[in-house]
Amino acid sequence: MSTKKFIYLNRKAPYGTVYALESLEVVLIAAAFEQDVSLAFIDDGVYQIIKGQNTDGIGMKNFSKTYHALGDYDVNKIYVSAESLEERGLSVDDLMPLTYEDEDDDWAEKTSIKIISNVQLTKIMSEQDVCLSF
Amino acid sequence: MSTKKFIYLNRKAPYGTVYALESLEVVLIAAAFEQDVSLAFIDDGVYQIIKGQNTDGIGMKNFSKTYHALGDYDVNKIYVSAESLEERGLSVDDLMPLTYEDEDDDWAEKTSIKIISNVQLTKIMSEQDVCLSF
Amino acid sequence: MKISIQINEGPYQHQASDSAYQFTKAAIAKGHEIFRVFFYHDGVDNASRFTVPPQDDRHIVNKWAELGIKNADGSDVELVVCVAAALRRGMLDESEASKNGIDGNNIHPAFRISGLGQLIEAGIQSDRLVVFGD
Amino acid sequence: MKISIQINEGPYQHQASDSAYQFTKAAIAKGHEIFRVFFYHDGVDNASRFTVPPQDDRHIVNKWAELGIKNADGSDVELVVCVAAALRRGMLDESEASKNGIDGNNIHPAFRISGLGQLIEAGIQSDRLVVFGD
Amino acid sequence: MLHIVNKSSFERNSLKSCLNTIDDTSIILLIEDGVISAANNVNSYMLADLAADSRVFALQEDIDARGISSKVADNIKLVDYAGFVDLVVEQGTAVSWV
Amino acid sequence: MLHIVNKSSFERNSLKSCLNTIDDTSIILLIEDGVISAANNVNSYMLADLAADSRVFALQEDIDARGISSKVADNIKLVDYAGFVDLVVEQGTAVSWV
Repeated sequence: MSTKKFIYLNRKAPYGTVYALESLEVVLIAAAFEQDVSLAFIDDGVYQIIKGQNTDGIGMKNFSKTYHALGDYDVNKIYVSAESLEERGLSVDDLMPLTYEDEDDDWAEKTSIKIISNVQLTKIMSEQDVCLSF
Repeated sequence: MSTKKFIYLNRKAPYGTVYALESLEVVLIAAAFEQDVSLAFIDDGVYQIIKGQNTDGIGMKNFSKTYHALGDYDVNKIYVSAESLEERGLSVDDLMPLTYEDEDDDWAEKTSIKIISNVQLTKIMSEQDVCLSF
Repeated sequence: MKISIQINEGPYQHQASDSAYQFTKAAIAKGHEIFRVFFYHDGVDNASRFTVPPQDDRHIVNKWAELGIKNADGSDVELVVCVAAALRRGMLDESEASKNGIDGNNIHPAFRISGLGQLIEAGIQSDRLVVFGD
Repeated sequence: MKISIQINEGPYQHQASDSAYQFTKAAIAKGHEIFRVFFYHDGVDNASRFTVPPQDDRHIVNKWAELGIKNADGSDVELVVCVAAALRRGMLDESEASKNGIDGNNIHPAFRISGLGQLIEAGIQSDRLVVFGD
Repeated sequence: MLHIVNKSSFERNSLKSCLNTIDDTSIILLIEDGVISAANNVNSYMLADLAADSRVFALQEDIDARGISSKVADNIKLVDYAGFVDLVVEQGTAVSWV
Repeated sequence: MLHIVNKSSFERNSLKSCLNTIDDTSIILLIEDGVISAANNVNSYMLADLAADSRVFALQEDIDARGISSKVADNIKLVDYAGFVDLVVEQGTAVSWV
């Protein structure tokens, strides 16, 4: 099968709607297809990967730990909108440390998260073959 | 059965979502219960009662004519937000003429629509027993 | 106090049904009477006995049907599904199925199909009506 | 051109399925091939053979199943329902029903339950993937 | 009157619309994604004024789920589901800005 | 790139988010409740600039349904579903701001 560039745009907060969870399910399946996969967290989507989520009180499954699996599936291009973080009074320190092991660098553990501007996001999006937004 | 004051807040444009249609279905049923019923169209809800809707192209049912039945069901307190109209560049002339026959005035045909400010809406809402928003 | 609940969205896609369930449990724990839970719009999908969530996730339909939905006096909480909304969304009990010539039905026996009048009646009979939606 | 479609919302509540249907018909009329229509999130509810809309309204499920969904070369348009999304929303075919011990099923025979991989594959195999959602 | 807002003010206009109809006795309760508006740098001037007047509540359970408990502005009052029930009982007619 | 917006800019932030990622070759198509942003007094400055550059389209069928055909700003280009298909074919990758 040919290789295409897929980007997943995550724009919604988790738990209020299912889009965050079901988007993650798509991304994990997609990994098996060995495509070129990028994830972008923009708008309220940045809340999906915030640290310290605790869903005991709302009776829903806390799926935030699953994002840590992305590195194992070779999904390591994770873009987070600088503008979206800033508007919400958040910084990269509020985010879960998502990492991968770089096989080209003696399996060194590296961060998958890259904070990008709207201008950079625009450029990244323009290079994609398929864009799914959730 | 006791009489209560019900208000229905219609906030969404028609057709994009079903709320406008299913709200109208509630109001028509409610009329049979002889309660004190008010309808308010605010935000994009003002598009629900705009003139000249034509749904042939989208293959959905045009239910806008049903609003004309409200008067027959003695639902004649129809409030429309002045601020919402103005923000959208609309005026009362863009709205369907919704009327009722006033039995206290020799069945004269009168308009059911009253354009109100946010301040007036706030007061009307504060007098209600039940508020359903759609 | 007598409280009724309206739920406008289906299970899993939106938090509405989860929030309403937590609210209902808390209200009963405080000794209030839940007069009726009315499922409208996509809310009717909460009544499907076909629902099979993943093993590690909550079973929203069964939670409504089985857990904590008895009032303090031991009476059942009424779970009412709007018939008009249900039919157009493929939610049928035995009677509606046979009336419409469909060979199957999917309404969980803890729920009851009825008309929109039940929502209005809930508004009249209850001290409060609380809406959970999108 | 080869085009695939993703539908994220159920019938009637949102316009997504109607818009997707009109788009699909128009694409086929222009001689394009619709490679696959993938129903995800609440979109799975579009596949219910239990759906009974009012007589004066469109029958969205039957429209997908019966009308105009043949490609120009006479081949069927694939209507694929995501299995994970379907199960948690009470959408079952015979095989899933028997696997999960449910005595009934509601997937219309024109639709086929399958995995999320089918969405990714549609993205890879098609020239375009167009998403319709809330 | 109790105004219930369940959407982020970044995503929807529902908090804004709600604020248009607040009177001197109104209380706002933020639930679900609505709790995002309870965060420090997020809430609007008008919401901040109401919060300063102890009239803005937010649901603790929804705040915890979204991992923003350390971000909540000081003058937002937190309630659990039991407190949500109390607000419904005490504040008269409830309107949900869905 | 084709950006598809299906929500009113009064109700949601999706048009605003979309406008953040527009480049020189991007086209915007307004469908469903998104066509509300095609009306005269409604569209934002940034959308107006793009419209002046003939890069904003709106779906005629959705405009007709909402009764606003007489309100549409002059420089918004109207398409039917067939035109929608053409835009998808011609403009490369499509992104729906759902």
